Amino acid sequence: MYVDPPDSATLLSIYRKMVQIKLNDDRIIAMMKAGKLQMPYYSARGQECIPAAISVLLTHADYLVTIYRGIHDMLAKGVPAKLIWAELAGRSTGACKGKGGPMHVTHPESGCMVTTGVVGAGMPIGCGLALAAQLRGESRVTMTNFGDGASNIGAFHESLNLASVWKLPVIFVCQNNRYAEHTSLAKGTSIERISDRARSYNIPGIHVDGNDPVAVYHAAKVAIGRARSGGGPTLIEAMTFRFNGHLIGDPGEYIPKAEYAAAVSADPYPKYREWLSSQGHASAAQLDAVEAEEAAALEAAVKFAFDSPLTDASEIKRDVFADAAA
Amino acid sequence: MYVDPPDSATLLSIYRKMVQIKLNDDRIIAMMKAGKLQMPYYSARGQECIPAAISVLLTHADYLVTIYRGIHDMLAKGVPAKLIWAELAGRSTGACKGKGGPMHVTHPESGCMVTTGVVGAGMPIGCGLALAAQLRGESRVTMTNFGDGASNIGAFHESLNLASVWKLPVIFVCQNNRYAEHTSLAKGTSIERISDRARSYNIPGIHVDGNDPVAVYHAAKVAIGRARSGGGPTLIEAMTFRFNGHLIGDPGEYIPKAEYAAAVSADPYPKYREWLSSQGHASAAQLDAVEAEEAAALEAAVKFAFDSPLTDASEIKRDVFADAAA
Amino acid sequence: MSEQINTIQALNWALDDAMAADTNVVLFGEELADGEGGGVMKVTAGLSTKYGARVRSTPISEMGFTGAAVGAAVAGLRPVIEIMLMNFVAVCMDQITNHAAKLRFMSGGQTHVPMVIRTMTGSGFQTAGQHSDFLEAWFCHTPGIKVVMPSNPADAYGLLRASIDDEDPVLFIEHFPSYWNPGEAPKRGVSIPLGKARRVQAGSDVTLIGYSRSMLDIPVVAKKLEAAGVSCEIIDLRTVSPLDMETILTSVKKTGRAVVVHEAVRSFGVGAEISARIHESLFRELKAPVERVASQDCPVPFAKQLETAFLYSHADIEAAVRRTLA
Amino acid sequence: MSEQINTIQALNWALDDAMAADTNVVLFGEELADGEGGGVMKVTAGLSTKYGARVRSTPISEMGFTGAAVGAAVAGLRPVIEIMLMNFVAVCMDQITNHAAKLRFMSGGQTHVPMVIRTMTGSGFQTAGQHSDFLEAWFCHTPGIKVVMPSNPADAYGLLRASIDDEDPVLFIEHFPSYWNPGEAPKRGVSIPLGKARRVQAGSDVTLIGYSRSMLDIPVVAKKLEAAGVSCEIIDLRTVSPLDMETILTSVKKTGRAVVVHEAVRSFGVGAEISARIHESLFRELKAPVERVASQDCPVPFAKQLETAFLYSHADIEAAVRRTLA
Ligand SMILES: Cc1ncc(C[n+]2csc(CCOP(=O)(O)OP(=O)(O)O)c2C)c(N)n1
Ligand SMILES: Cc1ncc(C[n+]2csc(CCOP(=O)(O)OP(=O)(O)O)c2C)c(N)n1
Ligand SMILES: [Mg+2]
Ligand SMILES: [Mg+2]
Repeated sequence: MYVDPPDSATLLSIYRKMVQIKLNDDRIIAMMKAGKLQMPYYSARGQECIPAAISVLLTHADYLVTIYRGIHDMLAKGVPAKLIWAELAGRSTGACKGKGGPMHVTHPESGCMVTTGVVGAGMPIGCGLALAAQLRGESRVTMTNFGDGASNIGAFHESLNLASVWKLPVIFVCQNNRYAEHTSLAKGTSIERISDRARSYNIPGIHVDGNDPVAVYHAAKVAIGRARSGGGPTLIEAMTFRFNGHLIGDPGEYIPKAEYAAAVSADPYPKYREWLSSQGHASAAQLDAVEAEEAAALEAAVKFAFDSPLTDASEIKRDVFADAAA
Repeated sequence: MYVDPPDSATLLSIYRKMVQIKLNDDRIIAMMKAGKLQMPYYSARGQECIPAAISVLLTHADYLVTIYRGIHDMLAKGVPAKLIWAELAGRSTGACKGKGGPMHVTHPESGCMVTTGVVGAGMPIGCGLALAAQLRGESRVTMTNFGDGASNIGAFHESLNLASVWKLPVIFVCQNNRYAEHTSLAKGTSIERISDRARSYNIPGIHVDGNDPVAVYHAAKVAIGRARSGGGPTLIEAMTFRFNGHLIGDPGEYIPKAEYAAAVSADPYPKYREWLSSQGHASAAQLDAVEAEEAAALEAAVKFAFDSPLTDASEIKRDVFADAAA
Repeated sequence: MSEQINTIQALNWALDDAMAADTNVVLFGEELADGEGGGVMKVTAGLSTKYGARVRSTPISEMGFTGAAVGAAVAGLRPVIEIMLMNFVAVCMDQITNHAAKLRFMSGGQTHVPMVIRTMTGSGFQTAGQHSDFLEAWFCHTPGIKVVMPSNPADAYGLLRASIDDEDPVLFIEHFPSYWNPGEAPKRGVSIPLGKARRVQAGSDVTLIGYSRSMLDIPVVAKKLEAAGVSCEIIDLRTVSPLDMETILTSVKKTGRAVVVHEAVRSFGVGAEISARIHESLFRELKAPVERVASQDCPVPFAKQLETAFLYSHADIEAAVRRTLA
Repeated sequence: MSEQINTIQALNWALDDAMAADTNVVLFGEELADGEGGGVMKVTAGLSTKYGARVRSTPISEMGFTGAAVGAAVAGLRPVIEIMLMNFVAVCMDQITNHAAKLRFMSGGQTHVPMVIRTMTGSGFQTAGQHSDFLEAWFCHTPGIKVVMPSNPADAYGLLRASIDDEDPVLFIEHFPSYWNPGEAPKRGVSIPLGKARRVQAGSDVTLIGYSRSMLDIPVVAKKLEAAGVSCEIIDLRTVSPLDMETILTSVKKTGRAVVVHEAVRSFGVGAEISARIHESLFRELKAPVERVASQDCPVPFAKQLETAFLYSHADIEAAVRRTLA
C-alpha cells in the first residue's frame, strides 16, 4: 500500500477531499435522522479516497458524469458544498434550484455535467462529452463513474465498445463496492474482475485497491495521461466498500458479518490519516487544521442552505423547454 | 478443413440441408425479381453450412431463436418449406398466416420459437427458452443466432452474463459475415475475434471456420453437449460471408472487390460437394439425387403456397389478444 | 371491520398462491430472492425459500431478464418479473413492446406470451425525475399488452392473480407510495377479472373516473362534494387498457358529466383517450365537456414543495367537478 | 412549376446547410458516413466526405450513440443522430425520455440538450410488426422533448433546420415510404418555426387535421368531398408536440367540425389528445363530436392485403367527415 507516493502537498490535497466528503456524509445522515432533510440518500462512506485521489489530477475543465451515489464524486471534483446542501434542502440557491435533488446534482462550472439515477446510463453520456472534447481538439478528459452492478447492463458494453472504436478521451471508473443494492458481486456478475472486461473492447483495464489513495492516484494518472494524449479510453476498477448500505435505512442483512467487519477494519479514512502523519507527510497539527477547516466550511454550507428561501412552486413551469413561461 | 469428419450419412444430411437452403434462396430471389413476392429479403446465401451442420445435432425438441436473416436457420431446423413459402406469399396456410412475414417466421413444432427483426433482441429470449428447459429438467438446448454487428449491442452483453450466472443451456451462435448492413467488422467492433468476448462472462468461446461444415459440426457438438449436461452456455463465432448483400437490392459498394472475390471463391457450397464426392462420402449420382429431390420439394412448396388462399383481411382482428373477436 | 392488510402483503399472497397453484409460475427480478432481502420492498419475501429456483434474483439487466421472461413465456412458463421502478422500463421497452406485445400476432397465434411485468411508481417520496413517472400511456398505445393498475390491497391481490392467469402479457403497475396503507384483506384464491372497471360508489351528478393513486384522492373529494350537495359516481378502472367503456359510458350516460383523474402528466395521457371516447359516444348526452385532472407537464421535481405543485391537488379535482356543473 | 425535389434530397440539403452554418452540428448513426454508403437511404450521402469526422457511422448501439449525443449536446455540440427505424427507439428510450428530455429541468436550467433524433417509419413496404410503427404518442407524453413530423420535402427542410437550431431535444420523425415523392423545393436557408401548424387549405364545413403520412391522404379526400359540396379546411400540424392549439381552435371554431387523421394506431394516440382539447375548448361550438381516423389497434401485419386493412383508407376519412355532417 501507498507505494511510490506523490509529493506531500498532493497527498494532503487528497486527504482534504476525503475529510470534506466524510464530514458532509456524516452531516447529511444526521440531518436526515433529525428530520431536517428528506430524500433517498445513497451514502458513499468508505469510497471517499477514489474520487479524492482521482480529482487531484483533474481541473474544472475536465468533465465528470456520476450517479445517485455520487456526492463524494461531486465534492471531490469541486462542486461547492453549499450548492449541494441548498439543493438537498430544496432551496432556490441549490445547484439545480431543488429540481434535481441528490440524484441529479449538476454544476458545469466545476465540470459536473450529468448525474443520473439510471444504472449504466451515464456511460454513453460520458462518451458524448468525450466526443465533444475530441472533435474540438480540447485536452480535457471525461471521468464517468459507476458501480460494480452497472457492469452487467447493456449501456456498459455499448459505451466501452463505442469509446474504443472512436478512441475517446474517457475514463470509465467502476467503484466496485461488492454489492449492487442487495446483490453480491458473485451473484450478478459472471467474472471475478470487472477490469478484465476491458479486453472485450481492446482497451486497457486496471484493477486497483480503492482503499489505497496512492494506488488510485497512479492508476488514474496513467489513464488520464492516455486520454489526454489521444490514446483512448481506459477502464479502472477500484475495489471498495460502502459502510452505510445501499441507501439510508438499509439494515444490510444481506452482508455477511465477517465481510462487513473486515471492510470496516480496512476503512481507508483513518488508515490514510495515520499513514500521512507516521510518514511525515503532514503533522498531526496540520491534519487537525484540515479537519477543522473542513468542518467550518461544512457549517457555512449548511447555514447557507437553510438560510436560503425555498424554491417557489412556479419553478415547475420553467426549464421544461428553453422558452418556457416564467 | 474437413478434419475428423462424422459418418457419411451425417455428412450427406448436412449437404441436403445446404442444398435445400440454397435452392430456396435462389428461388425466393427469382420470385422477387419476377414480381411474385414483395418484401424486404435478407439472403443468407453463403452462410448455409452453419445451420446445416449445427442442425443435424438437434431435434425438434431443441429450441431455435433466429433473426431477419434466418430462413437458412429455419429450413435447417426443419420448418417445412411450404409453410415458409405460404408465409412469404401472404397466404392463410403460411406458418404465421402471413402476419409475420420473413422476419418473424415461427414454427414451434420444429422448435423455431421466435424470429426477430430487432438486432440483438433474440439473445435474451433465447436465455428464457433455456431457462424454461432448465427449470423443467428437460435436456433440450436453445440455439440463438445473430450476426457480428449484433455483438455490439447491449442485449448481447446482458444475455451472455445472465446465461453464465444461471448456467443456462443456451448456445449463442454468431454468424460473422464480416458486415453489419454496410459497416465492416473493424469499423463497428473493437475486438478482432468476437468469440474472445466470451471471457468477459467466464464461458467458453469457440472461433470456427463457418465455411467448413465439419468444423462447425464439431464446435456445435461440444457446445450442445455442454449445454445438455448442465455445463452452461457457449459462444460460437462462425466466420462466413453473405453473397447477396445486406438485403436484396443492396449493390454492395462498400465491400472491397478483392474481399468479395475471395469470399466467392471460398463459397462453401460447391467446395463441400466436391469434397464429399472426392472423398467417397457420396457418389455423384447420390448428390445429384439429393439435388433433384430438394428441387422437387421446393416446387411442391411453391405450388402449395400459391395455390393457397390469401389470408383474409379480418385476420388483423385476431391474435392481438387470446380473446380477440374473430 | 374485516381483516386489514397492506398492498405489500396482498401482492405477496397473490404471488405465493399463484406459485402454489401452478408450477409454471416463476419470478425474477433484481433482489427478489431471500438472499437479497426478498425484494427491495419485501414483496417477494419468503418465496424463494419456499419455491427454490423458481424465484431468482437477477443481475442489473432489465433487457436481459425481461427478454428471458418473454422466452420463458413462449416456452410455456408464466413468468412474473419485477422492474424495480417504472422509469426503468425505458431500458427494456424493446422486449415489452416489440416482442412480448407482438409475438402472438406476428406468429399468427402459434405462440403467446403469458407474462406479467410488475413495476412500481409514484411521486411523493422526493425520488425526483427518474424514479417517479407514471408511463402507462406508452403501453396503452401498444396493442397486445394489457395494463392493470390496482388501487388498494384487495384489488392488488385479485388483479395480480388474474394477470398471472391471463394468456397475454400484462403490465401490472403498483403505486408504491401507498404500499403501506392498510385496506380490506382479499379473499384468497379469488381473482378479479381483467378489463372490468369497478363502480366504487353510485351517484347522479357527475362521474369521477380514476385508477391507482387517484383512487386515494377521488373519494375524499367526493365526500366533501357530497356534503355540498353534489352526488358523485366513482369508477375505479382497475384495468386501464383495454378500457371498460361499457361501465364508463353507462355511468356518464346517467350523470351527463365526467372528470378523469390520473397522476401521469396531462398531455397525451390516458385521460385524453377516455375523454375522446366519451365525447365520441355521448356527445349529445353530455352536459359539459369531460374534464381531465392530471399532473403538470414537466419532469417530476425533487423538492417537496415542487413535487406537491407537480401533482394535482384535491382542490383541482373539486374545481374540475364544479366546472362540469357550471 | 417550381423546382421539384424529394424528401431525401431535402433532408440532405438541410443537414448540409446546417453543418456549413454551424461547426457544432455533428451527425452520427448507423451507416451515415460515405464509406458505409451515406445512410441506408442516402440521406447523409456526401456529408462525411465534406465534413470529415463530424459525420460518423456507429456500431449497432442505439443506447450508446444516443447517449453519446446527449453528452455531446450537454457539452455544447448540436448532434443530429439517426435511429434507422422508429421501432428501434425502444432500445434507447432511456436516453431519450429519462435523459435528453429531462436534463434541462433536472439541472435547473444549467444544462440543456440541443440534439435532434431523426428517425423513419411507416407501413406500406411490408416490413411488418417491428419495422413500421408510428410511436410519436410516447414522446408527446414526455415533457421536455419536441416532436416534429414533416409531410413534404419543403417542410422536411425547413423543419429540420429549425429543429437543429432549437435549444431543446427534438424527435424528428420522417415518413420513409414517401421519401421519393417529389414536392416543391425548399428555399435554402429558411427555417420553418417549430410549434406552428400550417393551414394548408381554407374551408368552411369541417377541419381536417393531420401530419406526416396523413397529409398525403387528406387532400385527396378533401378534393373528392369538395366536388360533393363539402368545404374542407386542412391543417398540417408539422409539430405534433407541443400542439399549436391556437391554429386548431381558430379553425374548428369556424367550421364547428373536426376530423383528426394519423397512421399510428387509434387507441391512446395523438388523436385522442387533440380530440380531448377541442372538446374541452369548443364544447358549445361543436356541431358534432371530433372524429378520429387512425390505424387498427393491432401490430402491423406483413401480407399486403393485411397491411392495407391495418391502415385507415380514404373511405374511412370520407366516412368520418360525413358523420360529422350528419
Ligand atoms: C436501469 C436501472 N435498474 C435498476 C435500478 C435500481 N438500482 C439503483 S442502484 C442499483 C444498484 C447499483 O449497483 P452498483 O452499480 O454496484 O452501484 P452502487 O449502488 O453499489 O454504488 C439498482 C439496481 C436503476 N436505478 N436503474
Ligand atoms: C436495434 C436495431 N438497430 C438497427 C437495426 C437495423 N439493422 C438491421 S440488420 C442490421 C445489421 C446487422 O448486422 P449483423 O448483426 O452483422 O447481422 P447480418 O445482417 O450481417 O446477418 C441493422 C443495423 C435493427 N434491425 N435493430
Ligand atoms: Mg456496487
Ligand atoms: Mg453481419
